[in-house]
Amino acid sequence: MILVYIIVILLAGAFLAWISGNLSQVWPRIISLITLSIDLLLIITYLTQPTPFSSKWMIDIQYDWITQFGIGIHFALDGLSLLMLLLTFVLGIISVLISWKEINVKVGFFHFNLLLILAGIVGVFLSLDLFLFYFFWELMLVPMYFLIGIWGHENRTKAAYKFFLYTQASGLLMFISIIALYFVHGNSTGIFTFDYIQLLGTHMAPSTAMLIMTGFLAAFLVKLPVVPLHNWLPDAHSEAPTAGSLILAALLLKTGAYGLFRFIVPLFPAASVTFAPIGMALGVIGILYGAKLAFAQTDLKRLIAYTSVSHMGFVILGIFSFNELAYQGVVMQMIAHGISTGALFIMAGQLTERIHTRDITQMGGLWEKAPFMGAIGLIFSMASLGLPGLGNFIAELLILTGAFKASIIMSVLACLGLIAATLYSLRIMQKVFYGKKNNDWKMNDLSLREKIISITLVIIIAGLGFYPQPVFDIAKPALLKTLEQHTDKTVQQKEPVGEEFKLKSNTSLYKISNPL
Amino acid sequence: MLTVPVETQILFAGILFFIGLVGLLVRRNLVFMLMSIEIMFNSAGLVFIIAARHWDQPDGQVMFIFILAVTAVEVAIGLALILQVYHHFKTLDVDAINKLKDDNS
Amino acid sequence: MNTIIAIIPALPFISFLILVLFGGKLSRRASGWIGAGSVGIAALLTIITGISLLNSVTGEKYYTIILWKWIHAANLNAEIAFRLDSLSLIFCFVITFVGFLIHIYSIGFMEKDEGFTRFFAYMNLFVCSMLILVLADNILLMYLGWEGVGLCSYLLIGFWYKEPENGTAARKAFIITRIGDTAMIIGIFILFVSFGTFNIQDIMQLAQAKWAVGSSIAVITAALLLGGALGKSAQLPLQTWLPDAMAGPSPVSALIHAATMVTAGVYLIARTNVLFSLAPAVQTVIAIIGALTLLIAGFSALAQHDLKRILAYSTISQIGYMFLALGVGAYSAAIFHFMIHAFFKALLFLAAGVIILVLNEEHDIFKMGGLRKKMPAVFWTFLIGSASLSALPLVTAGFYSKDAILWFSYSSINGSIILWMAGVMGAFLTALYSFRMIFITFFGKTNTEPSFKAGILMTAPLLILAVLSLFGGFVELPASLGSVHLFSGLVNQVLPGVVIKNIENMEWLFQLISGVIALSGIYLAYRFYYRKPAYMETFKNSRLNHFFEKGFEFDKVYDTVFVKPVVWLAETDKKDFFDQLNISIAKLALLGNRVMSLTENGKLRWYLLSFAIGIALILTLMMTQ
Amino acid sequence: MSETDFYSLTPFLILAMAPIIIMIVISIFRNYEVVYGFSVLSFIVAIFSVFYILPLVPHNIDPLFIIDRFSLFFLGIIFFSGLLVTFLSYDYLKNLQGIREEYYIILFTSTLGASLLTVANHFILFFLGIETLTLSLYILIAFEKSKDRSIEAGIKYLILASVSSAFLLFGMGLMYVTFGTMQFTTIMVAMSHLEKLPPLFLYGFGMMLVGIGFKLALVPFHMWTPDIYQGAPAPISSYIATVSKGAVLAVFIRLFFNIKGFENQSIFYIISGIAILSMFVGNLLAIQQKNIKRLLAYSSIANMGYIIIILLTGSDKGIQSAIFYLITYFITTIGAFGVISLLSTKDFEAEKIEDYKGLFWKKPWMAVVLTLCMLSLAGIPVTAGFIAKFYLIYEGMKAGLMLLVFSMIINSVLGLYYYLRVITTMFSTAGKTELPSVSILGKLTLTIITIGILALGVYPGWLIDFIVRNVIM
Amino acid sequence: MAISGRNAIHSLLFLILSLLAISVVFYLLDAPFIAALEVIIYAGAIMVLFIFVTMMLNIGLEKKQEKRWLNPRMWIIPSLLAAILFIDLMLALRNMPTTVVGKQLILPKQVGISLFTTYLLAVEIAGILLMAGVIGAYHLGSQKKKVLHRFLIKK
Repeated sequence: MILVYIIVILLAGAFLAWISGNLSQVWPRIISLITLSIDLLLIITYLTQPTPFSSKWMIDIQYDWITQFGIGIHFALDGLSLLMLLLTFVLGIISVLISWKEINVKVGFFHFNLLLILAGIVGVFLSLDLFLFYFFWELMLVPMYFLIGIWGHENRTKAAYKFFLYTQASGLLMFISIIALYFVHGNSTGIFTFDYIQLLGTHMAPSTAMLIMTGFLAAFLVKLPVVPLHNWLPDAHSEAPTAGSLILAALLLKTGAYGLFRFIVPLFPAASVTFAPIGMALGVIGILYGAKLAFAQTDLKRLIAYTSVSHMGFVILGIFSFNELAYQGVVMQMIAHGISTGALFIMAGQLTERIHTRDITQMGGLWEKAPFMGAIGLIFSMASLGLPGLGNFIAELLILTGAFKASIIMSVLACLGLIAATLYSLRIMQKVFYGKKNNDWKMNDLSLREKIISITLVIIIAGLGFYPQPVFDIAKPALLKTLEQHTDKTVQQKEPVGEEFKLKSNTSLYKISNPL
Repeated sequence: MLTVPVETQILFAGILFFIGLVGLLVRRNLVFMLMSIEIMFNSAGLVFIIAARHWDQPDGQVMFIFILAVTAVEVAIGLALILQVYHHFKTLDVDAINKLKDDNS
Repeated sequence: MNTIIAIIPALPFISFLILVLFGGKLSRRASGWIGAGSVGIAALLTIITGISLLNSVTGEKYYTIILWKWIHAANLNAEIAFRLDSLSLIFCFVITFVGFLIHIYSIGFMEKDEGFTRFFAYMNLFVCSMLILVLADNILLMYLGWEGVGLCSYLLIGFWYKEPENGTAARKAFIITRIGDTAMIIGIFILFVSFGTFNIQDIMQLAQAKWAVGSSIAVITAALLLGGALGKSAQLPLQTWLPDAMAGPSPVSALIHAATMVTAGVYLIARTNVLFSLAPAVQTVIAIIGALTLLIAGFSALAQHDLKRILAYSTISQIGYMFLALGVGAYSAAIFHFMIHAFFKALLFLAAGVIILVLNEEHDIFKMGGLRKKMPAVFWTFLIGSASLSALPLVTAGFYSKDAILWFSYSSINGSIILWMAGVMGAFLTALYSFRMIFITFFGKTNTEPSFKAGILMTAPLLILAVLSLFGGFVELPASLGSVHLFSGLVNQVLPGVVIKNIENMEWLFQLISGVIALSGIYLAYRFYYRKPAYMETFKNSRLNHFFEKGFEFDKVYDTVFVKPVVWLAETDKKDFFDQLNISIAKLALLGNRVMSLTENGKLRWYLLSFAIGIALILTLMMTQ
Repeated sequence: MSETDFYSLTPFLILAMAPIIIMIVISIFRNYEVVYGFSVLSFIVAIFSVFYILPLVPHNIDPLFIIDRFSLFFLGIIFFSGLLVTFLSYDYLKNLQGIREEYYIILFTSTLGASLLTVANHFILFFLGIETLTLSLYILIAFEKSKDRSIEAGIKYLILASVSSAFLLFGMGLMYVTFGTMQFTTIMVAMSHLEKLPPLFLYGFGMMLVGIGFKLALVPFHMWTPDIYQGAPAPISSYIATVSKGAVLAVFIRLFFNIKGFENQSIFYIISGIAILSMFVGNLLAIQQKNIKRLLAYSSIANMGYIIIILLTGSDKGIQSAIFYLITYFITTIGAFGVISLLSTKDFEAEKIEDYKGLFWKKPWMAVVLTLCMLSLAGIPVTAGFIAKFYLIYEGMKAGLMLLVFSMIINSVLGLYYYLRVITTMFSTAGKTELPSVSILGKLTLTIITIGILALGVYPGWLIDFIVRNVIM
Repeated sequence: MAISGRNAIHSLLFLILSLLAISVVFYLLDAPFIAALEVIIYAGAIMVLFIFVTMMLNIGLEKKQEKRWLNPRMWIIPSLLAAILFIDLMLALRNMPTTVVGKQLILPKQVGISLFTTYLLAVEIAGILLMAGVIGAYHLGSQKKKVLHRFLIKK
C-alpha cells in the first residue's frame, strides 16, 4: 500500500504546488519540500522496520486496470527499486532546494512539473506491469519537456524538442516490443497479460527474442544514453535549468539502467547473452567517446553532460558482463554517478547564477573568489575521475573487475577511460578554479543553503566511498534474482568465468601483453 | 426497341462523364465548371437508367429523379455562391480565388 | 599495540579535517602547530610501536588490525585493515619523522603565504594517505593511499594556483602518474581474478603456490605493477613530470618529491617482491631501467640552472639506484638507500628552499653565488647534504647506502659488471653535479643579496637532518668495515635477503673504486666550476648541454607522440558528428514539408487535377491487377 | 410502414422536426437565445431517443434502412458531437450581425444527413444522406457571407464536393449495373456466389473511393481540407472534422464489410497505400504550419489514415479499435476547435499560432485544455489519445499489419513535433495579442471535454467494454 | 462544344442541345418519363437559371479573357487523364456478367408506385434536402429570392 501512497502523495503535492503558486512564490517550494520529505520518511521508516531483504519482493501489490487487455496496476518493491527510490527522493529534495533562488517565474507550475517528473520516475521504478511501466515511462517526458522548454537557457526549445522526440521515438519502439512480447506470450500460453512476473518465463525463438529485445534496448539505450544515440543528452543537459539537469543526469538516466536490469536481462536471457559482446563494446565506445567529447567542450554544463555519457558507458559495460560483482558495481555507479554528476551540475548552476556564463574559457582563478565552491568542485571532479575513497571508485572498481571476468580486452580498454576521465576532470579544475582571472567577476562564495546542499552530497559520496556495504546488502537479493533469472537459462551458452580463469588467461593475456 | 449491348451504352455514358471531367479541368470560369459538373451528374444518371433497363427495374429511374432534385439544389446554391463570389472577388476566375493556402513555402 | 597503528594515520587525518572545517577560524600559528603537531605525535607513536615491535617478547613479526568491512560484494572482500611490519615500519618512520621536521620547517617557510591553512591541510592529508599506503593490509587499500598521495601531490604542486604553469605542471604530474596507476589497477584485477583476494600476504602465498616462475601471467602482472611503480617513482619512461613538479613550494618538494611519495614505487616492488621474483625478466628490466634512469638523470642534472631542478633530477637518479638495487634483488639495500636518501634529499631541498626564499624566489644558480658567508648554517648543512648525496667515503651515510647497492649490483646473482659500471658512472656524475651546485651557489662573487635571515624554525630541521645524513649510515655497515647489519636484519624479516654469486669477497676493492670516483668527481667540479669556470662557458651553450638540460628531450618526444595527437583527436569532431546525423534527418523532414506545402497552393483546379490523377492511378492499378 | 418502423425512426423524426419548428418560431419572432435553447434541447432529446430505441434494434426497414447497434452507436456519437458543436457555436455566433438563426436549421439538416448515412443500407439513402450533409455544409461553410474567406471556402467546397459526389454516383451506377441491386446486403448476397469481384464492380468501387476519400480527406483527395477548415467558422470546421467524417466512415465501414473489400487484394493494397500516404502527407504538411486551423486539418488527414488502416484487419476487433480511436479523436478535435472558436471574435480569428503565445499565462484554463488536446492527438499517456493509439497498434499487430504499424510509429513521432510546437508557443513568454473573455458556457463545454479526455486516458475500460458489446458487424 | 465554347451563352445553348439528345437516349432506353423530366427540368429550369446568371453577370462579353484562359496546352493533361480513365473503363467492361432479362418498357406508373411505396422515406428526405437548399440559397444569395421561387414552382 505504501507504494501507492508514495505516488499519490507526489501527485497531490504537485497539484497543490501548482495551485498555491497563485498565492505566493514561497508556498510551492515549501509544499514540494514537505511532499518529498514525507515520501522519504515513508521509505526510511519502511527501511528501519525489520524488512525481509532476502525475499523476492519486499512489497507486491496488484489491482485491475484495463482488464480487456490484461493490463493491471502492479507495483512491487525490491532492493534495487528501494535504492533508486531513496536516490530519487534525496535528489528530489535537493533539486527543490537548489531552485529555491534560481526559479522566480511561474514557481507553482515549475514545482508541479518537478513533482510530476519524480512521480513518473518513481512509477517507473516500481511498476511491474509492462503497460504501466510504459505509461510512467512516457509520463515523465512531458513535464521534463516543460522544465527544459520553459525555464531553460538560450536555445531551450530546440533541446527540449530533441529530448522529447528522441525518447518518444525510442519509447514507441519499446511499446511495440512490449505488445509483441504480450502476443508471443499469449499465443504460446493462452494467457494474455502485461504482467512482468508472468511474462518472465516466455519461451520464444532466438530471432524473435532478438527482435523484441532490440525494441526494449532502443528505449533503454537512448535513455542511458549509449553512444550512437546520445545526442539528446548534451543539449538537454546544457539547456535545462539546474534542477532539470540534476534530475536528468541523476535520475532519468538511471531509469534506462534500471530498465536494462529489470527487463532486458530477465526477460531475454538468451538474447541478451548473444547481445552481450556488442553491449560491452558499446559501453567501451561510450566511455571513450564520451570522455573525448567531454574533453573537447568549452561549455561547462555540456562538458559535464558528456562525462555522464562516459560514466553510463561503465553501466552498460557492467550490465552485459553478467556477474554479481559487475552488477553491484552498476548499482553503485547509478547512485554514485547520480550524486557526483548531480553535484557537478549544481556547481555549474551556481556558477552560472553568479557569472552568467557557462563558457569555461571565460572563467579561471575562481578559487580565491569562492574557495568553498572550489573545494566542492575539486571533490566531485575527483569523484568523477574515480578517486579511491569516493563512491565512483567503488563502482568503477567493481564494474571493471566484473567486466574483467567477462572479457579482458573490454575491461582493459575501459581502464583507458580512467585516464581519459583524469584528463577532463582536471580540465574542469584547471579552467574554472586555477589559472589567472580572465574576467573580474563580482561573485561571492556559497550561501548557507548551498553549503548545506553541497556538504550533504559530499558526505554521501564519501560515505559511499568508505562504507558502501549497506548498498550492497540491500541490492544483493534483487541482483541475484536477476542473475538467476539469467543464468538458469543460459548456462549452456556462457562459460562460467573466474575459476577456470587461469586456463584461458594464459592464452588471452598475450593479447594485452603486446602494448606493454 | 434499342438493341445496343449494355457495354456500349455504359461506354457512352463514360464518354459523357469524361467530357464533363475534361471541361471541369480545363475551364477557369466558375459558371462553366458548374456546367461541366451538370454534365457529369447527367451521365451518372444515364448509367442508372441503363442499369434500370438492363435489370428491368424502376429503381434506377427513381434514383434518377432524386439525382435531378439534388442537382437542382446543387445548382441553386452553386449559382447563389457564384454571385457572392462575383460580389467579393469581382471575377469568376477560379485561379484568382486563392486567398486560402499554405504561406510557408 | 595493534590499535596504535590505526591511530598513526588517523592523527594527520583528524587534523586535516580540523583544518578544513575550522581552518577559517583558527589563527595561522594554531593551525600550523596543529598540522605539525599531529604529525609529530604520529612520529612518536611510530617510534614507540617500532621499539615494541623490535623487542616484542612474543616475537611477533607484525601488528595488524581490521577496522571495518569495506567492500563485501559477491566474492570480492576488502577490509579497511592495517598491517605494520618492519618494512612498513621503516617507511612509517621516515614519513612521520621527516614529515614532522618538514612541517616544522614549513611553519616558518609558509609564514607569509595566504594559503597557510590550506597548505597544512594538504600536507596532513598527504601524510595520512602515505601512511595508509604503507600500512595497508590489502592491495586495494594500498591503491587508495596510492591515489591519495597522487591527489595531494597534484594539489600541492598546483598550490600556487594563480600561475597557470603551476597548474599545468600539477596536471602533468597527475596524468602521468595516473597512466602508471591504470596499469597497476589492471595488474590488481589480474591478481584478484586469479586469487580471489586482495590481501597482500595471501596473494603472495598463493602466487608462490600457483604461479610457475616466468609464467606469462606472472610476468604480465609484474610488468603492470611495475608500470604503477615507474609512474609514481618517476623512472624511465615516466620520469618527465618530476622536474616540473618543482613548481610546488620547497617543503612539498622535500616531503613528497624527494623523501616519501616518489619512493612509493620502491615500496610497492619491495612489498610485492614475490611476484617479481616469479618474473625474473621483469626484474632485469627493473635493474636496467634503474641504471638508465640514473645515468640520464645524472646527465640532465649536470646541465640544469634551476637549483630545484638539479635536485629533482638527482632525486630521479637516486631512485634509479634504488630500482637498480631492487632489480638485482638487493631489497634491503634499496630500502636502506631510500631512508638515507630521504634524509639528505629532504635536507637539500629544505636548504634550497631557504636559499630561494631569502633570495626572494631566485631559482637560477648562476644568479646566486658567494652565499657561504651570507648564510653559514645553510651552507654547512647543504654541504653535508651534497656530500652525503655524492657519497663522500666513510664519513657520510650516503656512502654506505650507495656502496651497498653498487656492490650488490655486481655481486648478486642477477647483477652484472655493466650494471655496476653504470652505477659507478652515476656516482661520478652525482658527485660532479652536486658539487657544481655547491661551488656555483656558495662560492664565487655574490650576485644577489639575501633579503632576510632564515628563522630558527627553518634552520633547526636542517641541522637534525644534517646529523642524520651523516650518521644515519652507521646502522648498516658492510662486511669490510666492521659489518653492522641492524638494518638489513630488520628488513629481512619480511624481505628476502640478497643472494650473492659465489665469488671471493672483494667488496673493499669496489668501495675503494667508488670512493675514488666520488672524490674525483668532486675534484673535477672544483676545477671546472670554481677555478676555471671559463671551460664551462664553452660547454654551457653547446647543443649537448642543451640536450641534457631539456632532460634528453623526453618532453618534446612525448608532446609530439602522445599529447598532440590526443588534443588533435579531441579538437576534431568537436561537434560530434552523430549529432549532425540526426540533424540531417530533421532537415529531410523539413524538405518533405516544403515540397508538400507547394501542393497546397489554394488553386481549385490543381486540387481537381489531383483528384483526377488520383482516381486515374487507383483505377489503373485496379484494372491491371 | 409498421409501428416499430415509425418508432425506430424517432431520432430522425426529431431531427427533421427541429428545423421546421425553428422556422416556424423564426417566422413568429426572431430570437437567437430561444432558437439556440431549442436546438440544444432537441439535440439532447435526440440523444435520449437513441437510448429509447435501443431495445428495438436490430431492425431493418427494407430496402433503405438498417438500424442496428452499430448505427445507433454512431448516431450517439454524432448527436453528441453535434451538441458540443452547438455549445461552441453560441459564443461564436452571438456577436455576429445579421441573421444567424438559420445556422441552426442547417445544422440540423446536415446532422440529419449524417445520421442517415449511419443507417444507410441502400445507394439511394447513401446518396441522399451524403448530399443532405454536403449541401448543408456548403451553406454552413459560407455562412458568414460577409467574409471573402468563407465565401471562397464555400465555393471550393461546393465544386469539389459536387465533383466527388458525381464520381460517387457514377460508381454507384456501375455497381448497380453489375449486380442489379442497390442494397448493400443484397450486393453481399449476390457477391457471395462468385469467387472474385467483377472488374466493372471494382471500377465502380474505385470511383466511389473518390467520393468517400474526399469526405474523409484521404490522400490524394485531401487538398481541400486546410483551405476549408481555415475558411469556415471554427465550430463548423470542427463539425466537418468530426460529424461528417464520422458519418461517412460509418457508411464506408458498412459498405466495405458488406463487399468484404479487405479480402480483395487490389483493394487491400490501394487502401493501405492511401492510408500510409495520408499519414505521411498529413504529418509532413503539418510540420511547419503556422496556422493552427490548417494544422488541425492536416492532423485530421493523418488521423484518418490511422483509422482507415485498421479497417483492413476486417475484424470486429479492428472496427472496435477504430471506433474507440474515432471517439477520442472527436473529443480532442472538438476541444481544440472549441478553444479556437472561443478565443475568436467576429472580426478576429484566433488561428495564427503566434496568437497563442503565452496563452498559458493569460488564460491557463484554455491553455491546459488545448495542451491536453494536443497531447492526446500526439498520444501521450494520461490522455485518451494514448489509449486509442495503443488500441489501434494492438489490433494492428494482432492482425499482423507490421508495415502499417511501423509507419504509424514513424508518423506519431513526426506528429509529436508539431503538436509540441503549439504547446511550446502557449507556454512561451506572453505575446501581445489580447484575447476575448470566455463565457461560462464555453468553459463548461471545455471542462466536459477535458474530463472526457482524462477519463478515457486513465480509465478507458468501461468505454472499451461498451464498444465491444455494441459494435458488431 | 458545350465545354469548349468561347461564348458562355453559345455553350449554354450547346449544353441544352446535348441535354435534349440525352433525353432522346433516355427515351430509347425505354424511360419516357425520365426523358420528359430531363427536358422539362434540365433543359427548362436549370438551364434557364444558368442563362439568367450568366446574363446578369454578362460573362458573355469576356471573349478574349476566355481565349486567354483556354490556351491549347491546357487541354493536354486533362484529356490524357480522361483517356486513361476511359481505357480503364473499357478494360473493366471486357468481361462483365451479361444476364439477359426480357426488356420491356417501364411505365411512369411503376416508377411512381415504387417512388411512393418503397422509397417513400427517401422522398421525405429529398423534401428536407430541398428545404435546406431553399434556406441556403435564400441565405446566400439574398437578393435572388424570386428566381428560386420560380424554380420551386417548377419542381
